[in-house]
Amino acid sequence: MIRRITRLAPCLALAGCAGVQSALDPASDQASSVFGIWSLMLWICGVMYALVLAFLAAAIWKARHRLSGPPIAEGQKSPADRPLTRVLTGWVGLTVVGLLVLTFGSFLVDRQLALADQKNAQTIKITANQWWWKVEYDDPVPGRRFVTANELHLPVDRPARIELEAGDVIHSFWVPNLGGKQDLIPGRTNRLLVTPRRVGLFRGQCAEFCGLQHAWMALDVTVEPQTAFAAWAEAQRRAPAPPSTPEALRGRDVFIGAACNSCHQVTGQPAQGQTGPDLTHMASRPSLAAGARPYSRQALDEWLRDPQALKPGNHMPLVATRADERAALVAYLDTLK
Amino acid sequence: MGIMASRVLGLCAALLCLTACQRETRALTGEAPRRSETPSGQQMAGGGLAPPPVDPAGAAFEGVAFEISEGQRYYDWYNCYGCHAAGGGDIGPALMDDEWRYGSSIAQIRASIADGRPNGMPAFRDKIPDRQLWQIAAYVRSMSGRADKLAASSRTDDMRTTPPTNQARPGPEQSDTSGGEVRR
Amino acid sequence: MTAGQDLEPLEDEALRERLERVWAHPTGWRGVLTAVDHKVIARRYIATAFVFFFLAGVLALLMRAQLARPESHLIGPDRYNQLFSMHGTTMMFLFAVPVMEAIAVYLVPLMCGARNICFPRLNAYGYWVYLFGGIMIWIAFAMNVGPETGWFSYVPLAGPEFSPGKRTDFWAQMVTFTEVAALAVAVQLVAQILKQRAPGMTLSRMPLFLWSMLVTAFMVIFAMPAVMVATTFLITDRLVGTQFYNPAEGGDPLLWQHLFWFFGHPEVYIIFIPALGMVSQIVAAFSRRTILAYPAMVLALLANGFLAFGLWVHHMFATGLPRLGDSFYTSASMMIAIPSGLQIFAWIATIWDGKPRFKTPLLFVIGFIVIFVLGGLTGVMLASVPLDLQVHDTYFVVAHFHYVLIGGAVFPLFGAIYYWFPKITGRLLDERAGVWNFWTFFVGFNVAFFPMHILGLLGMPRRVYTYKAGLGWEVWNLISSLGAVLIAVSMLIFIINVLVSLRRGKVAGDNPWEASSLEWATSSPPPIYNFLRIPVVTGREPLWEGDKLPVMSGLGETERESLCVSIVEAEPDIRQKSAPPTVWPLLAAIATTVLFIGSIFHEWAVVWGAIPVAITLCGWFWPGRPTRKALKERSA
Amino acid sequence: MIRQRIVGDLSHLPDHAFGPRSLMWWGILGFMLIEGAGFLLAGGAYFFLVGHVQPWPPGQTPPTLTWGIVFTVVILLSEIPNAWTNNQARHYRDWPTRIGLILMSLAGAILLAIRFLEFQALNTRWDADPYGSIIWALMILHTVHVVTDLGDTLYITIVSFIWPFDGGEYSGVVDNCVYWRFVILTWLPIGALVYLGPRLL
Repeated sequence: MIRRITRLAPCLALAGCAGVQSALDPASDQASSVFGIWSLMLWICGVMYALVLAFLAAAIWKARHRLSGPPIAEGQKSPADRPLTRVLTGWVGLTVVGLLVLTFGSFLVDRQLALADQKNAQTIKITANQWWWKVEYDDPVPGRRFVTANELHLPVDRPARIELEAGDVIHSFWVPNLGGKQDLIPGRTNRLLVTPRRVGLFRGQCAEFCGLQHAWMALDVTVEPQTAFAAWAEAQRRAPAPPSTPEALRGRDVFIGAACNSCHQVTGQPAQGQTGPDLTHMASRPSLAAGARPYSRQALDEWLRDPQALKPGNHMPLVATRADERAALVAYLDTLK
Repeated sequence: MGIMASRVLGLCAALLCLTACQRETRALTGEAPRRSETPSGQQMAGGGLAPPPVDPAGAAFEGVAFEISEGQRYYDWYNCYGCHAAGGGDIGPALMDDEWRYGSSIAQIRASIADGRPNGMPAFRDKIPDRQLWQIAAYVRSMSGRADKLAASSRTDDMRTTPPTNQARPGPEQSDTSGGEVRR
Repeated sequence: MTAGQDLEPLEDEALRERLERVWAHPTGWRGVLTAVDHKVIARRYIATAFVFFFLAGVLALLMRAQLARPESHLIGPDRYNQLFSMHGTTMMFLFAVPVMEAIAVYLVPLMCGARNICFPRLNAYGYWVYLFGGIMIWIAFAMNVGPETGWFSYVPLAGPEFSPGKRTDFWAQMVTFTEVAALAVAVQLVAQILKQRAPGMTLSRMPLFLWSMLVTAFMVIFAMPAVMVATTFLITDRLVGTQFYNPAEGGDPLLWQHLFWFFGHPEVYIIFIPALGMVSQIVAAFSRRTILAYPAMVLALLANGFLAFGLWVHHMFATGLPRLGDSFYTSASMMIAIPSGLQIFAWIATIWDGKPRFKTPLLFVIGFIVIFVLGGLTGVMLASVPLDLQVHDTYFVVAHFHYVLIGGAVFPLFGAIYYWFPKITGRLLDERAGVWNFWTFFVGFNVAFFPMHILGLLGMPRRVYTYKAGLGWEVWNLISSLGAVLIAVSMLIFIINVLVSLRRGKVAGDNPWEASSLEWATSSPPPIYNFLRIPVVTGREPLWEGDKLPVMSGLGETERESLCVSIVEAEPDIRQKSAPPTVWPLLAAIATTVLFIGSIFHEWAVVWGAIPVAITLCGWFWPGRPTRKALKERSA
Repeated sequence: MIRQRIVGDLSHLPDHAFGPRSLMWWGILGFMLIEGAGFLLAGGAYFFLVGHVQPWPPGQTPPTLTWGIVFTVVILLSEIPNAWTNNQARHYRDWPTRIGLILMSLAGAILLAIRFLEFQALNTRWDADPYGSIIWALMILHTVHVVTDLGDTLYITIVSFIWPFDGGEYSGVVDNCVYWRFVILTWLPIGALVYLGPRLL
């Protein structure tokens, strides 16, 4: 039933609401179900609202010439008392029916979400930190597990079971096109099931206030065909090609020698820091600093020149203070594809 | 009389304002504090120059709640835990006991972290940016109860291994317990 | 004088003189500091609450300025976080709840036909504590120690590790201040409404405003302790290192959320239910018809109050609680729409069947219906778990609760101000300015907040200090900011109207609206003793019952007294002494303030600070009569 | 000015009454409701934490029973002078009421002394873990009520010796007795949570 309503819904003037971060442009089973209940709600509530406004308008219109006379106190029965009381009863009945429909619909959708098919699901663990996302792809074979940050790739038509944990404070994982949000709470593990049905680029964003840079804590989501996903995952498992230009080589030395590797990890390099985002393939990601800027060499240079200018309050220290060091560092980081 | 009283009150309010504002400042910048990098000339055991016990740059960090809390984070991130644990000491000496071989001022603690000390304390000058050195020093000072009690936080959201930091009380100054570390 | 006798003007004059002597109060500064008259306290309360309202409104304007453009650098994240935290905190704790209680403090004794509120000194104390708490948090904010973690301060973000310094402590202690004040008023309202009504005002003859305040007072009593417990745990976590919210030690951040929302959801109804009472009074007065289905209306109020305690989990659907429990809260949350819907219908039906005069107060009520119903319907949407998971913590929710709180509480409040202003000041607010005030507010409100629904659905989370360009949010944000400017214009009109009308408004007379409840039976503004003689009630609309008001004489004419009645039937029972003016509540409030602020900095302040509090309380209750010894000497 | 018609005279009414007829009783009831709600929520928090901290108590010995039992016995016994005082006040007996008040002040002071010993024997610290935190919180919460009522009783006792009693003061004594009963009754669940909870849960 809800599916049918989903199909009817586009006749609402919501066509202009497509977007990479929109609840009105569902791209997964879960988001579609929610969109269905949204449409149902919109219809029922819309009708109720129209009824109230119509009654109010009628009451005001009716009153336009009856302005004098003594007030009607309690006990002096007005002739309209009885019919109005009856209509009132009817109105309450109507409210109850409307709410029952909505409660039932909501319950159905909720059940549908809870009982969704999890066969063949890809398990992904996401840990939220101030203010970035750590994304770990699980695999039965330990060697095939890999880690990335601030980007999520999902194969289309395959359910993804996302396990959500928090590293510091409460965050909330939310990719509107793919479904509802789920909080990440220290000391707990929450789960979210997503079955993407449409290929595309989407954007998620932290939805629970988490401190200074709550606004710039985004996640780039790519839903892609199975094969493309497999290729991407394979590339993620490999260490990036070693730097070849002298500048990039020097940049690597800066990376290893300076503070970078205390927090960041690059597979294949003596950089095992765990407290900052994994940088193994950072240059292949769509954006920088959890969605703060689209990735480019120039943006990277800007970011390193003063991380606090772009995201004031974030925990990335100013490491490369000299311009030549920074240039080398940018050259090296840009090779991490 | 009334004017006097109101002046005194005004002065108190202004002072209160200043101290509070400083304690609560959140300098959201990565810049290292400006300071004169001229060592005072005291030679430390194991090389390096003893820093002056007072450094104007330290004022922007010690007793500032935000900097101490940032220092607490970086203390963890740069793995000070590895040797000093949560302050109780392990491979490295305890930091919460208010015994200081190399001085207890923030500048001296910063210098200990930056330049390293004999018997195993490495130099972190190249590994930790200057601002973070100051922040960690501010935090380390707070562990022994030397920082402003109102700026230190009570605990972290980890397993409790030490009493609340903001309840710690500084002991009597014990600059030198293991004998002759500072060569005059 | 025998019963049933008509009165001569001369006797009235003599009685008036006697009452004025008995209820005399100091003037000048002493009068200001020692006042215990409920009308004086309430006037201050209302004015203070409106000052906070406008201050928080300025904060909102600043936020809208920042959000008008994407990636704006007008305000940094640190300042912005303080802005929205202060905005929410001020609006909820320092404006909405206090202003509703303030209006009740003014009106409830009058509607009850009483000479003063039942505990006059507690009343004064409550106001001072509220004032000092509000001043404290605003000074802290000005000194960069303002709250930064939002009005619901989730741990661990508000805990000792992630909110360094004293900012959150000031916030938590401000909550304590306002709770103490709110609870003081709530206790008085319960005692006043149950015990000190006019003779003959049985429960079934009580004006709906009294019913709404009774329900509200009970809700305050049961809801506020939850936030007291929550913030006390928070402060001790931050100050002495208790482990309530530390997940690593087995504490749980969700404990905070449960405690907070167990208070936080009823809180919304604590703001909203008084507004329902105001609407009922205004609709009846301007439709010149008693409210349709009075028993159902009373039941609806009770149901609202009762159900409001069963909804708190719908703020926590995204935290991953068990699904079955969630469904229970869905149905409970939807159910609350039934009593609200019933009341809306009854009001419209009353207008329909009445003889309405569309003055400004009624305009605000109509605006209330139009806006609030929309907010209520989005509330129904939010009750659905799956839909809530999409729009929770987005601008959709921001839109929803502004529709509910501004539409549901502030519009009725403005209606109430226009309605009762003549009673309080003796002068009418200007009607033309009122109409302008209404239309600019109504239009500005919808322009500012309707687009937020769309923003939420388009994926904009709340509490972001800026947002990325290119997500389709720019236009809606800009429109919203423009709407905010229009609201500001409306507020300016209101302020000017109030200031001008205070001096040059039309003189109101006792009952300018020909309304029916007891507060209109006395002069405007009422004398300090409220009523020359205690009015007796014979029906639900006392002033519409006949042209002569039945009264009872002999109360409070030789010393300050008020009347206690039996609870259900309102039979006169006891002449209760009423406290004279005194400075002790102020001193007690100062001592309390010292204790509360001290305990932000040092845990032992709770112990040492209790000593001055105890001393001031002794002074407060010290009997103002001759001692045993003096009596003996006198008799000798 | 609306015209008035006198239908009765109120000057003959009494100026005080006991129990639910008295205004102050309702005020005190209001505060008891507030505090009761606070106790209830603290108890709720206790059980919430029990669900998270296993075993309960985590690694400590439960609070030593000795002083807890003494406190419980004494506070239960204190109901005897309390009820007696209540009765004397309701009958407007001057000296017996005063003696009752003195007895109640003594009872409060003794209880506080025992409470001090109880705190010594809780066998946990407030900052050790959530178990310690909530135990301390419950104990302090109840102690505050003992202290408050002791202060109130002392105050009334002093007043009773300096000023002549009138009906309102007798009513106040009765209200104070009601409040003390509340302090006794709330101790039962709180004591159970503090002393029995760690042993049974």
